[in-house]
Amino acid sequence: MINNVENITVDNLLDKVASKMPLGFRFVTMTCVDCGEHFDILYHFDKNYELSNFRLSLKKGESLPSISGLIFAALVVENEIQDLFGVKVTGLVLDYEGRFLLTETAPERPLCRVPGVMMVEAGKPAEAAEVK
Amino acid sequence: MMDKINWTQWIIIAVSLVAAPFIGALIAGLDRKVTARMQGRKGPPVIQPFYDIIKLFSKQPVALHKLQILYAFLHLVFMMLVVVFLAMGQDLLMILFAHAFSTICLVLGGMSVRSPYSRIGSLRKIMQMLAYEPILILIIVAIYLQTDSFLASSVMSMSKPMLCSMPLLFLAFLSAVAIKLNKSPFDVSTSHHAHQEIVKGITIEYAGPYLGIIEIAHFYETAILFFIIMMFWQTNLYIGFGLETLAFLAILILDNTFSRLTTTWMLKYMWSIPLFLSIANIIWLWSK
Amino acid sequence: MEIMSFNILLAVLIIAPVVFGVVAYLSPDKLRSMSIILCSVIVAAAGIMITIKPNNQFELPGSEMIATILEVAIVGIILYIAVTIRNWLILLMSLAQLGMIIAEIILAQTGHAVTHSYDFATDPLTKILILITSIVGPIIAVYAIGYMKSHQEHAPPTAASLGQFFFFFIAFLGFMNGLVMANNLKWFSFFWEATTLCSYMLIGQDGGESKKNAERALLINTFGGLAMVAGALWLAVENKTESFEGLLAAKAVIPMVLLCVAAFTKSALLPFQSWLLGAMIAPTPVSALLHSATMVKAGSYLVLRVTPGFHDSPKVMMVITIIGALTFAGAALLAVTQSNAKRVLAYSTISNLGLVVACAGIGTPLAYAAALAIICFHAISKGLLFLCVGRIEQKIGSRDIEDMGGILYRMPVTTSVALIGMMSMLLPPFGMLLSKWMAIEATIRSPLILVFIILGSALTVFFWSKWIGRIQTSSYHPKFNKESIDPAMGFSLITLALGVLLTGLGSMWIFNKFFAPITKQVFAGRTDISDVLWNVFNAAGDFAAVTLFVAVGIAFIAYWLLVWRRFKETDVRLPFLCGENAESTVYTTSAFHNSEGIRSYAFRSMGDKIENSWSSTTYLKNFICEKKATIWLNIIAWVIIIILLGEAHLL
Amino acid sequence: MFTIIGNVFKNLRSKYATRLYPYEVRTPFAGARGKLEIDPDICIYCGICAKRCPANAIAVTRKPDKTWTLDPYRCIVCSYCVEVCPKKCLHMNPKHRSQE
Amino acid sequence: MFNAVSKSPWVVHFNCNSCNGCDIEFLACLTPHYDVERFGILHIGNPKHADVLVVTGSVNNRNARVLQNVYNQIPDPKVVVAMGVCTSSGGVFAGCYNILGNVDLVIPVDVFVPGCPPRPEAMIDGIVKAVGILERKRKGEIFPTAPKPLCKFKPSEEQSAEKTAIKEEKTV
Amino acid sequence: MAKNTIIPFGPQHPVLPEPIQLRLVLDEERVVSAIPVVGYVHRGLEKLAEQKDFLQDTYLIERICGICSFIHSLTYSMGIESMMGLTPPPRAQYLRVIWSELHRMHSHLLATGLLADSFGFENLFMQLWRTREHIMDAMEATTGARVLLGTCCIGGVRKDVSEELLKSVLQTLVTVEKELDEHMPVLLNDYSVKQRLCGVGILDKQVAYERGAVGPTARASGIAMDLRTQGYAAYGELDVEPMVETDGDCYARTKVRVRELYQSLNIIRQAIGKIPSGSINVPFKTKPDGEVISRAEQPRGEVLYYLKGNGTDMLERLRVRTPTFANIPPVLAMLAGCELADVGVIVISIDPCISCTER
Ligand code: NFV
Ligand code: SF4
Ligand code: SF4
Ligand code: SF4
Repeated sequence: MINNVENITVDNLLDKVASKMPLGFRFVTMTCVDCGEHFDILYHFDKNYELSNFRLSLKKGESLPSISGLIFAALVVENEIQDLFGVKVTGLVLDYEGRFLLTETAPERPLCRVPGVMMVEAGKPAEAAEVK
Repeated sequence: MMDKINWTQWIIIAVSLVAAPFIGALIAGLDRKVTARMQGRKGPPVIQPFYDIIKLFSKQPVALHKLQILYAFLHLVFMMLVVVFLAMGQDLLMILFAHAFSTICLVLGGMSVRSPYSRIGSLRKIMQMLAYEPILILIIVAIYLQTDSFLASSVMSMSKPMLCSMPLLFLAFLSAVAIKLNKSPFDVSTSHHAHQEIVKGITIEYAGPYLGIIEIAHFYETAILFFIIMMFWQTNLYIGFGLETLAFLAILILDNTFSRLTTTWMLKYMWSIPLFLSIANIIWLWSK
Repeated sequence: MEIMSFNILLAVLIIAPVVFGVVAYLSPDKLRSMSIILCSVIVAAAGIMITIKPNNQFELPGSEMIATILEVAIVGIILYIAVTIRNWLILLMSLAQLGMIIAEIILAQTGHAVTHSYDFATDPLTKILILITSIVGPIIAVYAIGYMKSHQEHAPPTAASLGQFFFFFIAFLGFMNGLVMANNLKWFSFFWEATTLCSYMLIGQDGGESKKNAERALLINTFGGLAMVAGALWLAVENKTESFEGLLAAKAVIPMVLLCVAAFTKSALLPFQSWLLGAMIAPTPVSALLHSATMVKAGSYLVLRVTPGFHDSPKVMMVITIIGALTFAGAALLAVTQSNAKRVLAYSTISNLGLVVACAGIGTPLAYAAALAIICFHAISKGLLFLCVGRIEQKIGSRDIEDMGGILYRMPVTTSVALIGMMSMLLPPFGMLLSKWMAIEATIRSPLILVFIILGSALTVFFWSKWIGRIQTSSYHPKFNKESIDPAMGFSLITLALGVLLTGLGSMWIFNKFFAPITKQVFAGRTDISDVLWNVFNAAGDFAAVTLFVAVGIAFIAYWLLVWRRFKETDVRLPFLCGENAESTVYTTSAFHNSEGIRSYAFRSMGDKIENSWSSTTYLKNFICEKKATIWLNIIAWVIIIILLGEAHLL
Repeated sequence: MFTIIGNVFKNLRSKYATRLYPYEVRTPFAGARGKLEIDPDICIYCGICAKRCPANAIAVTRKPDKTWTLDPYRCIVCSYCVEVCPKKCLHMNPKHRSQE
Repeated sequence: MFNAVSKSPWVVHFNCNSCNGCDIEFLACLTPHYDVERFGILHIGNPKHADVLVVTGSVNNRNARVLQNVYNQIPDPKVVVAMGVCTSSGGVFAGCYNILGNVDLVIPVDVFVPGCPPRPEAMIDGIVKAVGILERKRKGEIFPTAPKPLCKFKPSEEQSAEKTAIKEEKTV
Repeated sequence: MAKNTIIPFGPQHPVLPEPIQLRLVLDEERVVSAIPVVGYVHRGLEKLAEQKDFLQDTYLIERICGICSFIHSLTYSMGIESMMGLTPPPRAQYLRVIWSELHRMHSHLLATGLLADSFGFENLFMQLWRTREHIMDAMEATTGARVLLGTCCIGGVRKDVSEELLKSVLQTLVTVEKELDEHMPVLLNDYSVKQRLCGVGILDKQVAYERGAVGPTARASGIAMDLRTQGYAAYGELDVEPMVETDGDCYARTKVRVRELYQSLNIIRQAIGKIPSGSINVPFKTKPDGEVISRAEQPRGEVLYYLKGNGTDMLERLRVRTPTFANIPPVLAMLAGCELADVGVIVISIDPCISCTER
């Protein structure tokens, strides 16, 4: 479904990413998906409107080396992933320490799936407001 | 000397002190109305500034600390003093000083608070002063060259309209007025309605009645500036009034056709073209 | 009341400080303070007494000889210093100086008769300077007692002893008094060199780095000394006179110009300003006394002394005026770029001295009166400001203006006093403004000068208001801190502040009562000069002064009634920080920048961390750089000086 | 410089563009989504609208009595409910809510 | 006097959490076609000068304190106008993890303007209403947070007594 | 020497229409460093989208941002459609193009207007927004809403537009074009505007590429990149060229927008000329399953949706990478060394949309 996916590992991540830029690829973004046991982290690159992706599967609890040293633009999205998924990203150029989008009062790791709980009740129905 | 003031002069002083802010407010109201019309809007009523002032005085008096407000008072009082001096036809330099100190008080008030935006605005205000003050002084020099006197009242003794002998200075003066009224492209230190990178700049920390005081001082200032414009055609009040209208429109058009430029640009501009014009005018007068 | 004759007063004024200086040098700490205070009282009393006495003259039998010996001695000392510090330029110049003195002696021996005149005299101009020296001087001396106590604790090991410091400090008062009263150029040169020496020793007080700056001061001032001796020699050879009286009578342009160059060095006008800036390394009382209130005034005094005779050399006068005006504007411009408080003060001093010289150069009565007024008001205000800065510096450990935010709360007394001092430099109704007003009105006929003066005034306002803005910046405090001040310092600060306030508030009155008559006296019998502005100015000034008082009074009363009394703590708001103000009512007094009462300038920033906002003041970095501007200004000034010399030669 | 001046004078000459809203009300566009209205008599209280509403703005009860409640302070005026209602008893009134 | 307060409401606008829909509609109110300056309204940008706080969007964890600060900096009397359903309930975002909810959780609100986004006309209505409240607040009246009435409908058969009356019955 | 000035620029700042804080360190008025502090508009919409069904999500997704809402729902729909293998009918595709371009026009007018406001040209702001109002009217007439159109749905569009309405849209475009002809010279040639825009906030091509700039920001730096040329929706049948400038300063960015305004005019005209008749959506029964990336050209640049479905009503993951998100690192490069007065101008010149960025 997604074309041009190459699986990579934490160890060769930096090399792989570094090899992309000289080929004229533009860093588009990263996507993190919680797959239960592990996170799928996708790195999207673009050249001539053609996406090419890396897929890194990261075990929960493992930390992710930052590519922001190679590609400054990754800084924002890495900070976001660190916030929303609780993935520790190491070596960030500018580390917001998990306070990029969220504050102390916000829930932690909101985008992680909690096993068992698939859906939180989204919003209250109108009666709730009425009762109040 | 105080004892030498007769009762007519007292009345003149009183009337001008009362009338000046009204005139200033009216001009401000017209300004807003005409600006709106220039932008294709209906705009507020002409007496809007009066509503604003009354409203400001009915607000809670909040401030950052007490010292700040003293400067607002001084700002107003010095402005009023300028009006008194003008009404008395006093020494022009003294008038200029009083005016400058009024502004300085505003600056000091802005700088007395620990608010970065206010302080940046104040510094820019000083830059503005640096930009327009030489022109004002040169106007005084020009008047002196023609009348051999520093007295404001001596202007009336000139037989020909001032504009005839100082046309270039008049143009330069219009730039100065635009700065004083914080009009584009010179609205760097504060500005009335535009959204600025330093928010409200120098007046940002004044609120409620204290802002009202500053606004009133601004009305005084507006009245003073327009009075000076009128003085450029001192021989005929109607023409003077016409001149004033023209100047008013010119400044509004300037405001509406320019973006806000930077402080650096302002300094460079004011120290080149208007200053050059003024000096040219002075040299011309000098050689006459 | 002839309790003390003029001669005795004169002697007291000149000799007593030197004697007390020696006492101070020899005695232990306690006694030293006592002797300084005693000396201060005596000098102040004598100074006041001599001013209320009518003008008088004094001739010392054999003074020629004494003066020459003293002069040779002092040049010898300088020579010696030059040798020890191995500065060949100074050596060369003092040798030349010595040569000229000897030439003069030889001339006298070979029967080249020189008309004698009295040696010392008082006249209104002298009296003003005596008043300054003997009132402001002692006050600063008292301050120095307190200041030096803690200064010496932190001074580097290379520093000279307190005894030596106070010797030169006190003795200087005597030299200064002698200098202003001397009519004979020999005496004048002696005192001139003596003040140079004092200045040198005091600048180098702390040893190390300061020695270098002292050396520069010595170098430049020796150059001035050289010019002065050359002038005297010329005068003696060509015009057969060696007194100011003779000089004025003979209208000798070249000596006058040479004397003026000497004056420029001492007053640190452009292009000689560098030594005064270097001198700021000295302990603050020194800066206050020598380098702003008194010694540097010797230069402008000299110009004021010699110029009234030269109205028929308008070109020379014009060039002098231009140098003054250039200095006024240039130094103000440089002051804008400075954040070091003492350097700002130094530049401001230079700037004001420039204005005095410019006024002297204009030479109309109004300008002359303005010059007198500036000398007087400036001395008090600037002395006060230096004292304040010294105290602030000792307290906060920095002389950077940027570090002075919030001191209004920490040291309310000193800061208020400093505020008074600064306001007196630029706000009505204080005297400085008045003088500037006069200066502008007086220069109206020479547009070039006027442009300089306008620019200078604008820039002056700029740097002062920046500074005032910085030190009064504060947050809301329910109560002010209690400030503990060393009694000696406190006394000086308060007296001077009162002085500033009183002279400031009464500036118009003082002007009409003192400066105007003096000027009239100076210009008495001069029909070639008329000053139409004079009367107008007086009338306008009166009206302005009265209304100003009324207005400011109204403002204060209204403020007190409407705001001060009614202001509630609940009306306090935090500053606008784009809505990200951090917690407000946390009171801390720990680290310096947090001793701000309500921590209102804190905001939340990256990663929710609380940070303090800060706004620095502008130093026009985009427009000017001190170094480059200095070079350009110096070049211009040198060109003008060369023109001046050429002009003088042609006449 | 002064490139906009023609426009300025044009504006000065011509009437302002302002619609004097509270005094003169413009007729809304046909089909504008102003506010959601229901014809309670046609409604069968099936609750489909309530289930589909992306903002949970509708509550439908059948017991104890039939009510259809809209929280206008929750409704995002998307008209999705109008689309899904089997009885087509919902419709969008082109007037906006505070204009009643 | 002259009801001056209601004739010169100066507005500060804080975009809390909005999707910009309400924001741009509010800005559109300033522009020639709507021109709220007719009512003396100035978009002043500085809470210290403002009388009216216009909020768009719901409150989230980070901006709650900002909203609070902005509100506190406005001198009394002041009113708050909440534009859009986000402000009144969180709108479509209710239930997002970072949304705290309606604006009146943090500051008292005087007028809620429903709609997503409300039309400029609706916003003008809201501000005009708020301005009336402003004047009354100056006189010392105290206002509770504005209500958010529900629209409740019942089949009209059941309403035997008044058949037509209840088209839109309002309850709090 | 003097300490540097440290100020927060935002979140509540009149120049910034949206809350973002730039922690500025200034030397006098020159920016030494700028650090963005975000999270003021973070809602957590990605999570909520996983909790609503994929049809409701259309409306939720629209509300990521009120300025570029239509293209959001369009991209989302395209993603779901490709997951489910649907092809919307051609009329729907054309309508999508028309609305997209109307949106782009209103967004560009808005952005340039705000830009004018940020450098203090109030009048220009008013005039541009006045022109924009015509487009808003056109949108309201065709869809029923001014801002959040709510007309894009999975499988097509929800609402057909009658021929008359399309004609009236053309009519509107004539007015708009006339007014654009009047205002665009001001934006492009006025002395004072040029003073504020030319040479300010320069982003050179290399930096733009390295920092991943997109949209007008990238195009102004000489990177020819416009996803519309890839021919999604009906763009394939229309004439679309990326508008490229090379200077990379605020002026170039404005110029790109101005040219795109005319381009959009042109595209809408083409589309209205070519629009076929027929149905406007396709029915479907399937549920989204699998992973897909969907991209489209927003007014501010490329938006990327990553969608992951699992065959149920709920999506498993929905991730949005909006153009402003990609443009934040470039804007930091532009800010370094600029004047305080230009900070607002530079930030607005990339036309930031924080609510898109933070979702
Ligand atoms: N264009 C656009 Fe968006 C999107 N996606 C983005 O930054 O406006 Ni609110
Ligand atoms: S879907 Fe229609 S019929 Fe069913 S409850 Fe809602 S409005 Fe009534
Ligand atoms: S219009 Fe939309 S939000 Fe409103 S009730 Fe219907 S479905 Fe819900
Ligand atoms: S109410 Fe609607 S338009 Fe307004 S901010 Fe909320 S979602 Fe956006």
